[in-house]
Amino acid sequence: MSTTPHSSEILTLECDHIIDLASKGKRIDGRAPMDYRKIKIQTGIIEKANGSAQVDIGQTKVIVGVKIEAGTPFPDTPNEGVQTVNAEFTPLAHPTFELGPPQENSIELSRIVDRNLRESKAIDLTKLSIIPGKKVFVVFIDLNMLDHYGNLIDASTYAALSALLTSKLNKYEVKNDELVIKDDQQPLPMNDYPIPITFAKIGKTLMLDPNIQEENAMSTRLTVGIDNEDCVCAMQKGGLGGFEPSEIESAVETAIQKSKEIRKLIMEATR
Amino acid sequence: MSTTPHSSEILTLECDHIIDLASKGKRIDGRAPMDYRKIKIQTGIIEKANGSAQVDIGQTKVIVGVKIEAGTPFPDTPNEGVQTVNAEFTPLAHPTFELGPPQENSIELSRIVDRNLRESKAIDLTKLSIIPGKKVFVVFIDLNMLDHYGNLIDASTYAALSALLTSKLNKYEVKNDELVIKDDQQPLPMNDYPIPITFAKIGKTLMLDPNIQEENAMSTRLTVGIDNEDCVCAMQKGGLGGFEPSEIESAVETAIQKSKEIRKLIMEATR
Amino acid sequence: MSTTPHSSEILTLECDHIIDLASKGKRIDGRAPMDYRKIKIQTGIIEKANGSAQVDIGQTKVIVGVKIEAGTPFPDTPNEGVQTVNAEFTPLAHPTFELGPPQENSIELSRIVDRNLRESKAIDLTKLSIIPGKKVFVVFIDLNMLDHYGNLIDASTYAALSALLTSKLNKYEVKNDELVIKDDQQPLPMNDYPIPITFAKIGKTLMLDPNIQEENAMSTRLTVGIDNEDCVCAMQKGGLGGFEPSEIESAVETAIQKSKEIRKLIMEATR
Amino acid sequence: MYKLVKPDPSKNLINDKGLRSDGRRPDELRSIKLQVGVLDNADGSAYIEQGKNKIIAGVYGPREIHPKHLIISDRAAIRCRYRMAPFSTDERKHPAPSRREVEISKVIREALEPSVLSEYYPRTVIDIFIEALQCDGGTRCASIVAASLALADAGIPLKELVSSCSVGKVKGHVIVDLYDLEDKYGEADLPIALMPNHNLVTLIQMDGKLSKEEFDKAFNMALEGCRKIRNLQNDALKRKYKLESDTENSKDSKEEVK
Amino acid sequence: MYKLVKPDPSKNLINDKGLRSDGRRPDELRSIKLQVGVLDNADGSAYIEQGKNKIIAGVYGPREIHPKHLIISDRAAIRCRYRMAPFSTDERKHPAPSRREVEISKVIREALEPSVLSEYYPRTVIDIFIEALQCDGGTRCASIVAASLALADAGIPLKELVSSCSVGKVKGHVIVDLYDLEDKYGEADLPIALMPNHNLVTLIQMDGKLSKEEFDKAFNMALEGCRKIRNLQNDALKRKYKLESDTENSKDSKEEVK
Amino acid sequence: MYKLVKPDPSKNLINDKGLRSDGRRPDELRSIKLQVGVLDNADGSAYIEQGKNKIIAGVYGPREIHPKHLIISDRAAIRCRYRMAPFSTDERKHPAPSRREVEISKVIREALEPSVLSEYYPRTVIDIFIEALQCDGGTRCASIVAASLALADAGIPLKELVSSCSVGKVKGHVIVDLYDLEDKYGEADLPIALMPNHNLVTLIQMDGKLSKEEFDKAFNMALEGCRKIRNLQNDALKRKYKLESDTENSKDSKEEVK
Repeated sequence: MSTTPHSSEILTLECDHIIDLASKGKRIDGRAPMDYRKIKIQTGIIEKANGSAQVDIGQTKVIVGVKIEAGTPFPDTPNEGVQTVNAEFTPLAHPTFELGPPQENSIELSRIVDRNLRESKAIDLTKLSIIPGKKVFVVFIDLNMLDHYGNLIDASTYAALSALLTSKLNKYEVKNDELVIKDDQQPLPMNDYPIPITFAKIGKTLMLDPNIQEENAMSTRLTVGIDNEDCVCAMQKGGLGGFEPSEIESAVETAIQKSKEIRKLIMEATR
Repeated sequence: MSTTPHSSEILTLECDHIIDLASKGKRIDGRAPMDYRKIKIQTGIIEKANGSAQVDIGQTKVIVGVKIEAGTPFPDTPNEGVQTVNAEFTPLAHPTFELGPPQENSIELSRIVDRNLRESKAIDLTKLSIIPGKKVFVVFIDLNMLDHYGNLIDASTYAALSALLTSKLNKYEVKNDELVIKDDQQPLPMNDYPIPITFAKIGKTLMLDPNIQEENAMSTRLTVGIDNEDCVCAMQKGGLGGFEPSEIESAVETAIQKSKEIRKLIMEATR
Repeated sequence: MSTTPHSSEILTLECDHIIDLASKGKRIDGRAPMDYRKIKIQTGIIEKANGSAQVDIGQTKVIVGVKIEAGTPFPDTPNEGVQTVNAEFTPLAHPTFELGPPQENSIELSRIVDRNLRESKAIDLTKLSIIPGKKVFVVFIDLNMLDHYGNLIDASTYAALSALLTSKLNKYEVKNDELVIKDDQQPLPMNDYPIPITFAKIGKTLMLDPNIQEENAMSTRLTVGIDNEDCVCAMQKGGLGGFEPSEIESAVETAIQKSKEIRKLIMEATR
Repeated sequence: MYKLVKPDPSKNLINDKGLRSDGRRPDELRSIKLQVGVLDNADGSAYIEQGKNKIIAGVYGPREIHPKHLIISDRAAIRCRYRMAPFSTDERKHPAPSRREVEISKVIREALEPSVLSEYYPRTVIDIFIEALQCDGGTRCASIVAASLALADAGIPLKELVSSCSVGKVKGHVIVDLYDLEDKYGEADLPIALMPNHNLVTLIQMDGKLSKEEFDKAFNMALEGCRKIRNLQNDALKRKYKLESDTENSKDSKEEVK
Repeated sequence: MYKLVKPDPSKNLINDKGLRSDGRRPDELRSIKLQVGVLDNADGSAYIEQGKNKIIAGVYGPREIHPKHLIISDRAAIRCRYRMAPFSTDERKHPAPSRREVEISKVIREALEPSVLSEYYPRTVIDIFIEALQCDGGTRCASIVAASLALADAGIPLKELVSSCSVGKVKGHVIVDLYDLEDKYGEADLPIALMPNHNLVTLIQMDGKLSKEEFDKAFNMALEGCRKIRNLQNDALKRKYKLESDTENSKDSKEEVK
Repeated sequence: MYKLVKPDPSKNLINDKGLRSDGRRPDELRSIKLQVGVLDNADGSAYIEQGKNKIIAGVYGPREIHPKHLIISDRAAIRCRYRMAPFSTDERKHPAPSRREVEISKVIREALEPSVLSEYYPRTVIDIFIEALQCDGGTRCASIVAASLALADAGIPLKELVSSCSVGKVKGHVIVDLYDLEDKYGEADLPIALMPNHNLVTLIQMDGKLSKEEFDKAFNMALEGCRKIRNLQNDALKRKYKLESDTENSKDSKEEVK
C-alpha cells in the first residue's frame, strides 16, 4: 500500500532555506537552476557482465550491470527479446533504505528506467530472437544504488543506457534446437538513446537535477524522457504537489534542449 | 498460526442485547430465527469474465468472477478440468480487513466454497479436458468481498454458483496439438447446484443468516451444504463454542428445507 | 540480515558457573570434556518415507525423513542425482523457536548437514540418474527438530546419515521415456559415512557435544566433519568468539579419533 | 498459452472518416456513469463506469494509524491501494499485487494528496482502497475520479475534487480517453489528473512517442477532458446530497405527520 | 510426474463379508497408542499413533504474548499450528504451509478452545504446536486427541478432554475412522470432535455426499468413536500421573533411605 | 539452459612447473587493491578488488535500533548483510536473498564481532552492508577484509582489524587464495579469518577433503595469507588518514592564509 512518506522535522529549517533560495533563483550548492551536477561515466567495470557502467552525478553513485541470457519470449511478442529492469536500493546507499522486498520507490524507479528504454525502443528487441516463438535473449538490467545524494532516476537511466551501449553479446549457432555459444562477440543492437531529464519544483521554481537536500524540500518532481528525434518518450510526475500546465509545457521544451548535451556526454563515454 | 480473534469490548453491550433477544426467539433486525435477509442476485456484470455475479444478502455484497483458461491437469485426475477458488477480503469491505497475504478467514471461506462445489460435483469437470492428460480447462472462481455485513459464506457460495450457472465457454478445436478458440460459446457444463445454509448459535438459539452484529454475538457457526438430491455435501463448524448433537441433527433437517427455497431463487435469477 | 543473538541476562549466573566449572575441566552434567551424552538411534520409524531415523543425544531429539522422487538434474551435473537438505526448527522443540520462514540458524544447520554429506560424497549421486540429462532422483533430506537440548548439528547429521543408510529405493524401468516404478526395493547407494564432531569453547576449555546450558555459556563453537578415510570433509565455526590456531589443530586430531566411535555406533544401529 | 492468432487489430483503430473503432470522434469521451455512496461499511465510496471500466473506491478515515511509526505529526498520512480483481482483465490476473499495481497505487496517491486538507487531521490516516472490477484502458484515471468522490463522500475536507483523463496517439491521430485496444496498439498514452480550479496538474505520466507539437495538442485535449469529467463529478455529488436531503426531508415530514 | 498407473484401489475397500481393506469391521477403530509427556522443553506434550498416523503435540503457556496487539484482556489467547512434516505423506510435502494446513490449524483451535478455561489466564497466550510426522487419514482428529492431552499435561485447566473421531462412507457403507485410502476413494468424510461430558460437538466438517439417514447414522457412529477414544485418553493421562507419582514416591523413598 | 559443453577446466589448474592457471605460484595471493572511505552516506566504507572480486562494504552506526526487541542492554547489536549483485556472477543471480547469502552474512558477522568493542555502545546497532559487485572466489574473505576496514573508517572502536584468506587443494596441491575456477574444480576450500595480534581465528569453514597433514599445511598457509593481507589493510587505513590529515592541513593552511 502506498503511504505518505515521512519528512523529518529536523529538516524543516534546511528546507525553508532552500525554498527561500529558490525564490531568488539560487541553489544551496551554488548551481544555476538549469545546471546538472558534474556527471562522471565509467563503463566496463564488471567483466562478468555483458555490459556495465557506473554513473556519478555529484555524490550520487549508481552502478548498473547488464546480463544477457537465453529465455522464453512473452506470448504476445513471440519473436522479440525481453527487457527487464530491476532496481535495488541497497541499504549502504542511504541510512533510510531498508532491507526487504522492493518498496514502491524502487519499483517506481525501475519502471521509469524501463519505460524510457522500452518506449524509445532503445534496445532492438526484434534482433534478439533465437528460435522464433521459443527462445529469445533476455536482457537483465540491474540497477544498484551505491550512494544516494538525489536524482536517482537520471543517474540510473544514464548508467543503464551506458551499460547497454557497451554491452557485448556472444555470437551463437542453433544446432538441433540447442544453442551453441561462440567465442566472438558483437555489440548489443541498439536503436535509440533516450535521455530523461528530471525537474524539481521548489516553491514556484523549477530546477534540474535536484540533490538530496532539494529533494527533501521540493513539492513535486517531473521527469521527461527525450529520444533521439527530440520526441517525448516517457514522463513521470512524483511527489505531493502539482504543476501548472504551463510549467509542464516549458519543462518539455527545456528537456528537449538539455537532453542533447547529456546524450553527447554518454555517447562520448561509451564510444 | 491460528489465533483467537479479538472481540472489541465496546461491542459487549450490543452482544448482550442480541443474546437476550435470542433467548426470546427475537432478532435485532426484526427477523424470525429462520429468516434470511433479502437476497438480490445480479449476473453478467463483468463482460470480460466467462461468468460473474453479485449477490447481496441484506447489506452484505459479494462479487464473483469466473475465468476459464487452458492449463495443466492434476496428475491424479489427468482427464478432468481443474476448479480453483480464491477469496479476497478486500479492505474496503470492512474496517478490520487487513491487506497482505490471505489470512485464515479468507482461506477458510474459499475452501468452504470450494468444498460445496467440488463435493457436489457442481461443475462437470469430466467435460473440461482438452488434450487428455496434457491440457484441460481451469475454472478460476474469484470471490471479492465488497461490503461485509455478515454471512459471507452463503453470499459467496450463492454468487459463485450464480456466476458458474451463467458462465460461457468458447468452443474450440485442437489442431496439431494447438488449441484454436472459436467465436461461438456454450454454457459451462454443470451437474449440481449446492446450497450452503449457515446457522449461528446465539445463547442457546440457532438462527439462519447471521448479520454482522449477530456474528459478533454468536458462540458458534454451522454451515450445512445441501445438493440437488437433498443430500449433505459439505459442513463446517466455526467459532469458539460447540453444538449439542441434537442441534446439529435438526440443523441438517432445516438446511434441507431451506436450501430448496434458495436454490429456486438462484435458478430463477440465472435462467 | 544476520543479527547478534540475545542471551537472556537471567542465564548469566548459570553461565558463570559453567565457565567456572570448565576452568577446572568439569561440566554441569558431570561429563568429562571429551564425553558425548548418551546417543540413541532409531530407524525405520516413518513407513511412508524412503528412510527415516530419530537420534537422541541426551534430551536432544531430532527426526529425519528421506524422500526420493524423480526430478530434474542441475545443468552442471546433468547425469547425477540431486541432494537437498531442509531443516525445520519446529516451535515445539524450544520456547525461543519462532514460526515463519527459515531463519539463519536453521539455514546454517541445513547447510552444514548438506556439506558433510555432499563433500564426503556420502550418497553416490552418480548412480541416481534415470534418463541422463533429463530425469534423476532427488533425495530430499528433511530435518525436524523435536526437542532442543543442545548440539543440533551432530544430532541432525547423525540422524540424516542413519536415515540415508536405511533408505530404500524402488527399482524401476524406463519405458518410452516414462518411469515405471516396480515393487521391489534396493538400498540407496552410499559411498561414505561422514561424522561431524562439535566442540564448544567455554572459557579456555574445549568440550565435546555441548548441552543447551553449555551452548548458552560458550563463546564459540567448532564442528569438524570426518569421513571414512579420516580426512576432514567439512568445518564450521560459529559464535561470537574465536579459536587459537593450536586449538583448531588439536580439535581436528580429536575429531578424527572421536568420529570412529560414533561411526561405529551408527553403522551398528543401521545394519 | 494457446491463443488464436488474430488479425492485427491496430489496422482499424481509426477509419477513413476519422472515427475510432468504437465509433467515437477523436475528442469524444466514453460514456461515464458515476455513483456516490455505494458501500455501507466504508466511510465514503464511489463507483465509476467508463466504457467497460468498472471501478469501486472506498475510503476509511481519518482514523487511528498502525503501526505507530507511520504517524505524521502535522498532517494525516494518506494510504492508497489500487488492486485489479483477478477477473478484471482479458487473461486472469494473479491475485498477488503486481509491480504495476504498486506503481499505480503510488501515482494515484500522489494525484489525490494535493487536494486533501490533511493538516486538519494530524497523526491519523486516511485509507483509499480501489478495486478495479473490470479494466478496459485508463483505469488509473477512472480510479482517481472515483476515489476523489469517495473522499468527498467520507466528509474529508478537500480543496476541490480531482479529475483525470488520458489522451494518446493512435495511427498518428491524437485522441482522448483511450480504451484497452487503443492503449495496447496505439503509439502513445498520456494520463493526467487535474485540479481545475487550482489549475494544478497532479498526475502526469507518459508512454510512447510524441513530438513537442503532438504533446502540446494532446496535453490540452487531456486538460479539456478533465474539465468535462469534473462537471460529471460535481453532478454525481449533488445527486448524492440531494438524495440524502430528500430522504432527510421525507423523514422530517414523516415525523411531522406524527 | 512419472507414476505407475495402478488398478483402481476403491474396488476392494469393502469385501464380501463387509470387512474393510485393512481387515477392520465398519465400526472398528484403528489401534491407538497414546503417550503423555514425551518432550522435555514443551510445558506439555503428547504423542499419538493411530494406525500409521504418527503425531506429536506440544504446548507452551500460559506465557507472555507477542506482539502486544494480540493480547485479550479477559482471557488467554490460544494459538495453534498444525504442520505436516515434508516426509509425512506419500509424495513429499513442500515445507511451506499449505492452505489446507492453515484451515486445519483453525478448526483444531476452535475444537479445543471450548474446553480451555482461558479466563483463568487473561493477557497471556497458550501455544499449541502439532507436528504430523506421518499422515494416514483422520490426522485432524488424531491431532485434537493428542493436543488435548498435551494441554492437560501442561497443567492448563480444562473443562474436560476433547476427543475426536471421523466417520465416512465407502462403497455405500458407513464406516468409522477412515484411513488414507478410504478417505481418498470413499464417498464422504465427516470428522467430529466431542466433549463427551458436556455433550458438546466442537468440530464438525463434512466432505462428500450423505443422505439425511446416512448422516444421522454416521454422526452417531462418530460420537460413539469419540467416547471410546476419550476412555483411551483418560487411561493415557492416568499412566502419566501414575508414573510421575511412582517416580516421586521412589524419590521420596530414596530420600527416606538417606 | 543451453550451454556449450566445454573441455574439463580442472585439467590445467596446475601446470608442469607447479604454476596455477592464472600464473600464480601455490602460495601467491592475487593482487589486492584496498580503498577506505569510498562512500559519502555511510558512516564508514571500504572497497576491495582481489583479482576479479569487487566488493564494497558500508557501515552505519552505532545508531538507534528498530525494532526495539533487538536491543541488547549491555552491548551494541551487530547486523550484517552480504549480498551478491545480480550481475556479479557468471549466470545472473536472482535478486532475492539465497540461503547461501544468509549463511555467509552470519559467518561474516561472527568473524567480525570478536574484534568490535561493542560494549562501548550498549542498546545501539552497528549495521554492516556488503555488496559483492563481482564474485570470483573467496568473496567471504574479501568481504571481511573490506568490512573490517569500513568499521574502522566509521570510527567504531576495534580490538584490531580482522584479516581473512582462503586456502584449498587443487590437483593435490595446497594453494592459497583460490579464484572461482579453482574453487569450483578444486578438491577443498578452507576460508579463515584471523585477528593476527590476538592470534584468534574468528572464521573457519571447510568444504572438500583434506588429510590431517594437508589440513595443517593449508591452515598455516591461510594464517600466513591473513598476515600478509593484514599489512595491506594497515597501509590502506594509513593512506586514508594521511589523505584526511593532508586535506585538514591544507584547510588549516588556507584558514591561516585568511
